[in-house]
Amino acid sequence: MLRNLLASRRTLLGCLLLGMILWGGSSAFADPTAPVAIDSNTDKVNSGDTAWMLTSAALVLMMTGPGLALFYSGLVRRKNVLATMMQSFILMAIVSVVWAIVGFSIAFDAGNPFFGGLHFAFMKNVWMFPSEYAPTIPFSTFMVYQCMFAVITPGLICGAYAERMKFSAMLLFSVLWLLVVYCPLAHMVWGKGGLFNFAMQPGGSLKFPALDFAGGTVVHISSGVSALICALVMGKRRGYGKIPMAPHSVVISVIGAALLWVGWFGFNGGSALSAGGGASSAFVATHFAAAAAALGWMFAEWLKTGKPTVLGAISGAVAGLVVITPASGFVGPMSALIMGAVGGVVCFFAATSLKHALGYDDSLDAFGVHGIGGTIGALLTGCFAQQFFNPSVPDSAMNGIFFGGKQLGNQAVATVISWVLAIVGSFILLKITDVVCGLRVSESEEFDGLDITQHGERGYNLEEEFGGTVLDGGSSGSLGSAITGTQTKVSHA
Amino acid sequence: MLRNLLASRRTLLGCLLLGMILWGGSSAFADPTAPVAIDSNTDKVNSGDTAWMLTSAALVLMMTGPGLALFYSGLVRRKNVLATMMQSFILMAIVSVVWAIVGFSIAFDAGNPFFGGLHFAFMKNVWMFPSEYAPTIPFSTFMVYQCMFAVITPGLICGAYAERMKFSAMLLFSVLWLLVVYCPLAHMVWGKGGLFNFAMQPGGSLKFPALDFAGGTVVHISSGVSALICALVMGKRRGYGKIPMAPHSVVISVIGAALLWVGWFGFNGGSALSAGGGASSAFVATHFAAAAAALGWMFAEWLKTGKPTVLGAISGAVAGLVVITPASGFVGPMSALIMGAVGGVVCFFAATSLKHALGYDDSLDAFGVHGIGGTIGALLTGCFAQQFFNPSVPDSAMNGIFFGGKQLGNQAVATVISWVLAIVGSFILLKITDVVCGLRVSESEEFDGLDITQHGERGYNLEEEFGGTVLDGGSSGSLGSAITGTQTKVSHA
Amino acid sequence: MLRNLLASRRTLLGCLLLGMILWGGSSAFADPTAPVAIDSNTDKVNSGDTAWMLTSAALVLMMTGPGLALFYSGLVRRKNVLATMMQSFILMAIVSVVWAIVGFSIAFDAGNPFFGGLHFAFMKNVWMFPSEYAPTIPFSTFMVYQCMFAVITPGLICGAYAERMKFSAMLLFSVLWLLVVYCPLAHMVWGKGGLFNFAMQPGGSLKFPALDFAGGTVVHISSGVSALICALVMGKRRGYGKIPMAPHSVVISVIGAALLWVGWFGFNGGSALSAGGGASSAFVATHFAAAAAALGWMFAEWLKTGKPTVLGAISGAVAGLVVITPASGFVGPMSALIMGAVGGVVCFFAATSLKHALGYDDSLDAFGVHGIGGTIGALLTGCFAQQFFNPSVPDSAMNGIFFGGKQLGNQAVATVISWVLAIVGSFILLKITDVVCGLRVSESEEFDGLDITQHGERGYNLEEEFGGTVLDGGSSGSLGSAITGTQTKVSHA
Amino acid sequence: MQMIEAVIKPHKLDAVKTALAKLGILGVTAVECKGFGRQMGHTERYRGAKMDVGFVPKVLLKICVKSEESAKAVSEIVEAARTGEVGDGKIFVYPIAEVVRIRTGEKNEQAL
Amino acid sequence: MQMIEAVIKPHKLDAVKTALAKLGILGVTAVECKGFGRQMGHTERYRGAKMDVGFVPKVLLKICVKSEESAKAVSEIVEAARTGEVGDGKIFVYPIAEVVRIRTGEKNEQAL
Amino acid sequence: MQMIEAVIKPHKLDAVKTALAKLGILGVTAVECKGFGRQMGHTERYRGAKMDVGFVPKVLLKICVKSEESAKAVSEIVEAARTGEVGDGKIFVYPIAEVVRIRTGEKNEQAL
Ligand SMILES: Nc1ncnc2c1ncn2[C@@H]1O[C@H](COP(=O)(O)OP(=O)(O)O)[C@@H](O)[C@H]1O
Ligand SMILES: Nc1ncnc2c1ncn2[C@@H]1O[C@H](COP(=O)(O)OP(=O)(O)O)[C@@H](O)[C@H]1O
Ligand SMILES: Nc1ncnc2c1ncn2[C@@H]1O[C@H](COP(=O)(O)OP(=O)(O)O)[C@@H](O)[C@H]1O
Repeated sequence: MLRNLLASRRTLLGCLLLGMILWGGSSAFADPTAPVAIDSNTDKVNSGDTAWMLTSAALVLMMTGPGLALFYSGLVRRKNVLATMMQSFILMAIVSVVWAIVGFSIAFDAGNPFFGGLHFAFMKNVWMFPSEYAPTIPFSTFMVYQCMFAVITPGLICGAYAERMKFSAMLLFSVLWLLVVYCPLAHMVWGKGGLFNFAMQPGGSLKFPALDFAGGTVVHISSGVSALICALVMGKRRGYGKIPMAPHSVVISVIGAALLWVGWFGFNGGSALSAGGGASSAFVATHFAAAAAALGWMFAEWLKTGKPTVLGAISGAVAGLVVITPASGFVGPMSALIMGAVGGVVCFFAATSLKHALGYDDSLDAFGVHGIGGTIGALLTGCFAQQFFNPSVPDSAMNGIFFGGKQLGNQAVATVISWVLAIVGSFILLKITDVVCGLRVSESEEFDGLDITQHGERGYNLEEEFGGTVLDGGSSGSLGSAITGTQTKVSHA
Repeated sequence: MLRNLLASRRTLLGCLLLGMILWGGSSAFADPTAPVAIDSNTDKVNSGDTAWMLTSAALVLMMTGPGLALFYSGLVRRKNVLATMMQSFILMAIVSVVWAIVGFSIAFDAGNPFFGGLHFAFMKNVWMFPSEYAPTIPFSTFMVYQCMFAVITPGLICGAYAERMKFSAMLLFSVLWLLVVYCPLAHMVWGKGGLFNFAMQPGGSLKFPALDFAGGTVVHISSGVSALICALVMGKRRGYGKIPMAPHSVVISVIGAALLWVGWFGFNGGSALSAGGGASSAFVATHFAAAAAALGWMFAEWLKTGKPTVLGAISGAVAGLVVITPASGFVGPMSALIMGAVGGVVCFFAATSLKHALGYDDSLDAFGVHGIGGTIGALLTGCFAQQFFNPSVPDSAMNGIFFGGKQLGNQAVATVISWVLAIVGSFILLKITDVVCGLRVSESEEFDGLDITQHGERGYNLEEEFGGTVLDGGSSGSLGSAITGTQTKVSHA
Repeated sequence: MLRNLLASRRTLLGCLLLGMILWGGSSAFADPTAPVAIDSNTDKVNSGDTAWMLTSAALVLMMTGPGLALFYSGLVRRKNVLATMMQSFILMAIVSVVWAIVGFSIAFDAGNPFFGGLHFAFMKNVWMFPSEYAPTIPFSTFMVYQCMFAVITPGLICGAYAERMKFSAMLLFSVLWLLVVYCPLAHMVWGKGGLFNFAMQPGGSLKFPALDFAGGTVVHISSGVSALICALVMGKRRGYGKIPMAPHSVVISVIGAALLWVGWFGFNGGSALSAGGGASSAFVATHFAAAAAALGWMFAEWLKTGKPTVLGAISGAVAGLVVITPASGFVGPMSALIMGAVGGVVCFFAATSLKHALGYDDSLDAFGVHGIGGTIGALLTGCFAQQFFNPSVPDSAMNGIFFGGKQLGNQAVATVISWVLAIVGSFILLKITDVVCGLRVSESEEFDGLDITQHGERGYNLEEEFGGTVLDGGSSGSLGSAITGTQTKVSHA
Repeated sequence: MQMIEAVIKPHKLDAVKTALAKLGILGVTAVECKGFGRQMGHTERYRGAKMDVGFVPKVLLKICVKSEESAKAVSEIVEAARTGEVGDGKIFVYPIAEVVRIRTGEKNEQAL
Repeated sequence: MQMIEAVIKPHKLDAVKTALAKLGILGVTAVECKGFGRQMGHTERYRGAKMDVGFVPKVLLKICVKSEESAKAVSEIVEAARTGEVGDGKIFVYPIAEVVRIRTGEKNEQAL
Repeated sequence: MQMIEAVIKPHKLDAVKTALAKLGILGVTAVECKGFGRQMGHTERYRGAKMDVGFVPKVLLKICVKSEESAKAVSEIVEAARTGEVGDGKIFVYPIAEVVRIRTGEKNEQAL
C-alpha cells in the first residue's frame, strides 16, 4: 500500500517535471503567431459547403454513438455490454462540454507550435462568421465538426481497458487525456502555427510539415498507442487466456462497423471542409480502402485459419478506414485501394499473432487496429500522396515517394512524436488517475460485470418471468388510477 | 357498463360543445390573411439549402424510425417489444398519408390564427417552386420536412400508453390527435397568420409572438402533456409498482438515444430552413445542450442514488435535446449548455421523484421528459434568447430576460395555451376513441403481451429448437424442387 | 455424380454459346458512340449538388449496411444470423473493388447499347472533374454514388438463397452476376448510348427510351427475378414447410426496414444527381409511396388473416419503396401515394399466397418484393409519369397513359428484356458456380447453421456461463502483466 | 427428504414463493421450461406462414423438503399456483437419498 | 409412476413427441440444456483466439408415466431419438412418490 | 445407479467438471437455473424505480453415476464448488431405476 503510494508519488513528481519541461520548451519554439482571422462578413458562407459540413459533423457523431458503442459493446461479454456502451455515450457528453469550455481553444487558437491560446475559451467568438480555417463555412460549424473528432478519439481507447476499468477512473482519465494529449496534438497538426501544420505555418523554421488529412496521427496513433499503454498499465482481464471471452454479440458489432463505415465518409470527406472535388476524392478513397481492407483481412484469415470470419471482415474494414484516414485527401482511388489492402492484412496479423505473441490484453484491439493502422497510414501517406488530388498542398516535393516526392521523412517524424506524446502522456495520466480514484474495479466486481456493479443495470432482461420485487418507486402515489373518476373501459377479447 | 357509457356520452357532449366554442371563437380572431405566396421561379432554389433540408428531413425521419422505435421498445418488457416498435413505425406511414391529404394544409395554409385553409389539401401546389415559408428551397421540401415533425410528435406520446393500448385504438387516437391538436398548434406557431407566429403575422392585434424554433410547444409540450392525459385516463399497467417492469434491453435504448441525438441535428439545425449561420448555431446549441443534460441527469442521479445509470445518461441527453428545441436558433453556445444542464437535472426529478410521488404510470416518461422538458425549454427560451443569433427576430425586445428583453411573458402564454389545448384535446379524443373501439387490451391480453395478442408475432425467437408446427404456408406448391430438373449438387463437407 | 457433371457440362456449353451470340449480336446494334465528355473545369462543380450527392451516396451505402443486413438477418433463424449479415457486408467490400477495377467502366463508359468500354477501368479519369452524366458534381462523386447501387443490388438477391448457400459460392456468383447482369443492364438504362437511355442516346434507331429513375429495372427487377431463379435452382431449405422457420428477431428487421426507408431518400432523391426540385420531388414521392404501401400491406393482411403484423407493415414499406423507385422522379405526390398503396397490396399477395401456391422457397421474399414490386413499378411508371415533374424528359409523349402519354409500351419492353437477362444470366451463372465450387452447404452444415460452419462464429453468446476452453491465443506472451513493474492498484469495494 | 418438482405458470412464481415462505421454506431452484400438454401454444404468422408454437412457457420449481413437510408444501403450492384453467401444471414428488450443502458439507436435514 | 428423463438431440424433439403421442402420452415438459460427453462441441475463432465451446446443446425431456407404461415409452423414445451417431443422449428413469394436477388437485394416475 | 444433482455457482462449472474428469466421469448435463435462498440477488435501478432481482443465476448439473461411485463424486463436487460464501449451492442425490444409452440401447451401467 505504502510502497504503491510512494511509487506513485515518485512517478507523479517525474511527470510534473516532464510536463514543465515540455511546456517550457514549447515557449522556446514559439513564434509570435498572428491570431486566427475571423471574417465578419457572412456573405462568404457557402450553403453547399455548410450543408456538407453539418452533415459530416452529424455523421462523425454517429460514428461514436451508436457506431463505436455498438462495435465495441458487441465484443465484450454480456455482463459488460452497457458499461461499454456507456463509455462511448458519456464521452459524447463530457468531451463536448470540455471542448466548449477550453478544449477547442487549446487546439485551434493560434499559439505556439504545441498549444493554442485561450481566445476561444467558453466559445467566445465561435459564431456564425467564417474563419481562416475554413473560409466558406461558419466558424461554429468548424468548431462543432472538430468537436466530433475530439469525442471519438478517447472513445477509441476504451477498447483497451474494456471490461475492467472503473467508471469514475474512465471519466477522469478521458478528460485529462483530451486536454493533455489530444488537444495539443490537434494543435500541432491542424492548429494555426502548429508544429506539423503545412498549410498555416507563418514561417516557422523548426517545423515538419506533415500530411494528415483527417487524423491518422491526431486520432488514430494517439488513441491506439495510448490504448496499448492502458492495456499494459492496467493488466489483463482476470481469466484472460484461460476462460473463453467470446464476443457476446457479433451481430451488434456488425451494425456498429457498418455505421462506422458510413460515418467515416463524414470523417474523411468532411475534412476537406467544403463540398467539392476534395471531399469527393476523400470519400472515394475512404470507400475503396475500407472495401479492400475488409477483403485483405478476410482472405488473410481464410488462408491462415481456414475460415473467413465475420468479425474478421468487419475488423478489416475498420482497419482500412484507419489506414486511409491521414491519406484520404491526398491519394487517388487505386492508391487507396492498395493502402487498404495492405492495412487489412497487416492489422490482421497485429490483432492476432502479434497480440498473442506479446501477451498484453488489449481487449478489443484498439492498438492492433488504430495504433498499427494509424502508423501504417501515416507512413503510407508519405508513399502515395499526390499533389494532383489536393491543390492546397503547396509543393510537389510533398508528394509520396512513389510519386517523386520526399514526404516520407516528415511523416515519420510526425509519427514518432505522436507515439512519444501518447506513450508519455497516457502513462502519466493513468498513474495520476490511479492515485486519485483507482483504475480497476475489484475482483468480485469484475466477476459480476461492470453493468451491475458500476451502473446498477443489466443490458438484457429477457427472462422476465423470474420476477423479483419492486423496492421503491411507483407505489406511493395514486394519481394514475384516481384522477379519471370512472375507470377506462377495458375491452374483453 | 351502462354507467360508463352514460358518463362517456356526457363527456362527449361536453367535448363537442367545447369544440364548437373553440371553432366559433376562432373565427372571431380571424383576420383576412393573404394566401401563402409561391414563387414559380425555380432559379431561387439554392442547392446548398435544399441539400441541407433534404438531409434534415431524412434525419428527422430517422429519429422516429429507428431512433424512437428503439429508444422506447428497449424500455418495455420483452413481450411488448414489437408492438412498441410498431407504434413508431406505423405512425411513419399513417401520419404521412394524412399529412398529404389534409394535415399539411391545416397547418400551413394561410387561414385564421388557429387553422389553415385547404389550398394545399391533396398536395395541390406543393411542388418544386419555393414558397414564402422558405424562399430558397422547393415548397415540397418544406412540406416533407414538416411531415417528419408531424410523424414523430404523436410517436412521442406512445411512451405513456405503452404496454397496454389496443393497436386499433392507438391508430385512431393518433390520427385524430394529429388533426385536432398537432395541426392547429403548428399553425398557431409556424403557420402564416398563426396566433404565435412572430415572423409572418400580417398585423393581427390579438397576437402573442412566441419564439419556438423547432417545436418546444408544437412538438414537446403538446405530446408530453397529452402523454400525461393518456397515462391518467388509461390507468396503470397491471402490476405496476408491484412486479418489476425492468426494461428488456437498455442496449437497444442506447442505440435509439444516440440516433435521436444525431437526428436532432436535422430537427433543430434544419429548422433554420437553410444552410448557413442559423443552422450552424442551432446545431451547436443542440449538441451542447444534449451533452450538458446527459451529465446533469447522470450526476444528479449519482449523487442521489449512488450509481450513475446508463438509462439515466441517455434519458438526460434526450431531455436536453427537448429543452433546447424551442431555443436552439435563438441562443448562444454557452446559454445552450446551461439550459441543457438545468433540463437534465429537472427532468431527472420529474421522471423519478415526481412521477413516483404522484403515482401515475407514464410507462416510458413521455411526460417527464417531453412535457416537463418542453415547458422548461419554452420558458428558458424567454430567458436566454438573443437577437444576435437570429437576425430574423424583428425586435431586440424579444430577447430573453437575461439579455435585456421581455419575451418571457409571451413564452408563458404560448406554453399555457399549448398545455390547455393538449389537455382538453387529448382527453376528448381519448374518450371518443374509447367509445369507438375501447382503449385498453383485456387483462389476459396485457398479460400475454401485445406482440402476440395484437400482432400475432414474437420479437425474439431465440430458442429455435423447440419446434412447433407449420399450419399453413409453404407446403402446397412444389415448384421449388421440381422445375430445375436435376437436383442441384450438394457438396459434402 | 458423373451424370450431374455431364449435365453441367452440357449446360455450360449452352451458356457459352448463348453468351457469344449475345455479345456478337450486340456489336450489330453498336452505333459509334462519342466518348463520355469530361469537363476539366472544376468551377462548374456546385457545392450544394455535391453535398447532396455525397450525402446520398452515404445513405445508399447505409441501406446495405446496416439496413439490408439487419432486415434480412432478422428474418433468418438464429444459427444463420451472422452469415446473412456477412452476405451484405462482404458485398460492400467485394463489389466496390470490382467496381473500381472494371465494373464502373462497363456500365458507364460509352460503348454499344449493351456494354460500355474500358476507358474508366482502374478508375482512370474518374477524378474531381465533372462529367456529362452530371455536370455540376465531380465525376468521382457520380462514380461512387453509382457504386453504392452496384453494392446493394446483388445484396438483394441474398434473400432468396439465405440459410443454405456456401459462402464461397455466394462470393463467386455475386461477382459474376455483377459483371454479366448488373453492369450491362445499368449500361442499357443509364449508360451513354444505352439501349433504353432516353437522355443520352445519340440517334440510335433500335432504341426503346424507358423511364427508370432510380433503378426499377436495373436494381429491382434484375435482383428480384434473379432471386427467383436462385430459389428454384438451389431448391428449398431442408424442412421447409414442415418445421417452423420463424424469424429469429423481427426486432432487428424493423431497425433494418426503417434504415432502408431513410436510406432510400438517397437512393431515389440522389438519382436527380443534383439538389433541387427534382431531388425534392423524388424524395416526396418516395416517402408517400412507402407510407401508403406499409398501410396497404398491413390492412390487406388485417382483412385477410385478422391480425396486422409488424413484419407485414415493414415489408409493405419496402415494397412501396421498390415500386416507386423507377417512377420517383417522374410522378407527383398523389400518384406516388396511389402507386405505393397498389404495390403494398400486390406484394402482400405475391409474398404470401403466390409463393405458397407455387411452392418455391424464396426464403426472405426477394422475388415477391423486389421482382414483383419492381415489375409493377416499371409498368406503373408508364401510367403515372408526368413531364411536369421532370423537365429533362424530352417529350410529353413519354407521359404515362393516365396523363396523355404512351410510355407504357417502352416500359413493358424494358421490363421484359430485364426479366430475360436476369433469368438467363442467373441460371447460367448459378450453373457455372455450381461446377466451380458447389452451391449448397451439406445437409449437416445446413442443420448446424451457416454461422458456425461457414464462419466459425456464433451470433449471440448470451449464456456465457457455460465456459469452454481457450485452445490458442492470449496465453503465450506475458507482456500484459510484466511490463508495468508494480501492479496497478485495485480498489476494493 | 423429498424433492418436490412443480411445473407452474410463470406468473404464479411469486405467489408460490410467498406461500412457501410462510411455511419457512426459502430455498428454491427455478428453471425455465416449455410445457406440452392440454393447454395449447399460440399461433404466429410471418409473411403468411402460419405456425403453431406448440409449447407453453412454464417454470419448473425444485424444492427440497423434509418428508414430513412434503404434504403441506404440496398442498400450499397447489393452492397458490391454481387459476382453475387448463395448463396450471403438475407437481411431482421424488424420494431423495441424500442432500449436501456445498458451503459447509452439512448433510441431509441440516443441509436444507 | 415413474419419471422418464431423456436427454436428446434438439432436432429429434418433434420425432419423440410424435412417438409418445402414438402411445397416448401428451404431457411433456422440456428444458434446454447443455450436454458434456463423448460428443464434442465445435470450435470458434474470434480475432485469432481459438476457443472450444465444450458443450453441445441438448433438450432434456421430462415425461411422467404410469410404471407399467414406462418400458414401452422408453423403447419408443430410443427408437425415435436415435441417429446412431455419438451424442444421441441418455434416458434416466426415476421412481416417483406422488403426482398432483394443480388445476384439480387430482392425485397420481388421475393426475397424468 | 444414482443421479447427482448439484446446484452450483456458474463460475465453478469448470472446476467441477475437471474434478469429475479426474474420477473418470465425463458425462454431465447442465441446465441454467435461478436460485432463491440465503444468497440475495442484486439491486437494479431504472429511472428511479429500484428493484430487487430476487434470484441468483446458478447452474444445475446432473451427473448419473454408479451407486458405489456416488459418495466419492459428491465429495469431489463439494470440494471443487466451494467458495465458503453463502450461495455455494446444494447437492441432491436421487435413486435411479434405469439408464439407457439411446445410440446403442445399452442399459444401466453399460450406458454410462
Ligand atoms: N406426463 C407429464 N410429464 C411431465 N410433464 C407434464 C406431464 N403432463 C403435463 N405436464 C406439464 O404440465 C403442464 C400442464 O399440463 P396441461 O395438460 O396443459 O394442463 P393441466 O395440468 O391443467 O391438465 C404441461 O404444460 C407440462 O409442462
Ligand atoms: N453420466 C451422465 N450423467 C448425465 N448426463 C449424461 C451422462 N452421460 C452423458 N450424459 C448426457 O448425454 C449426452 C450424450 O452423451 P454422449 O457421451 O455425448 O453420447 P452417447 O450418449 O451417444 O454415448 C451428453 O451430451 C450429456 O448431456
Ligand atoms: N430447499 C431447496 N430446494 C431446492 N434448491 C435449494 C434449496 N435450498 C437452496 N437451494 C438452492 O441452492 C442455492 C444456494 O442456497 P443458499 O441458501 O443461497 O446458500 P447455501 O447453500 O450456501 O446455504 C439456492 O440459490 C438454490 O438454488
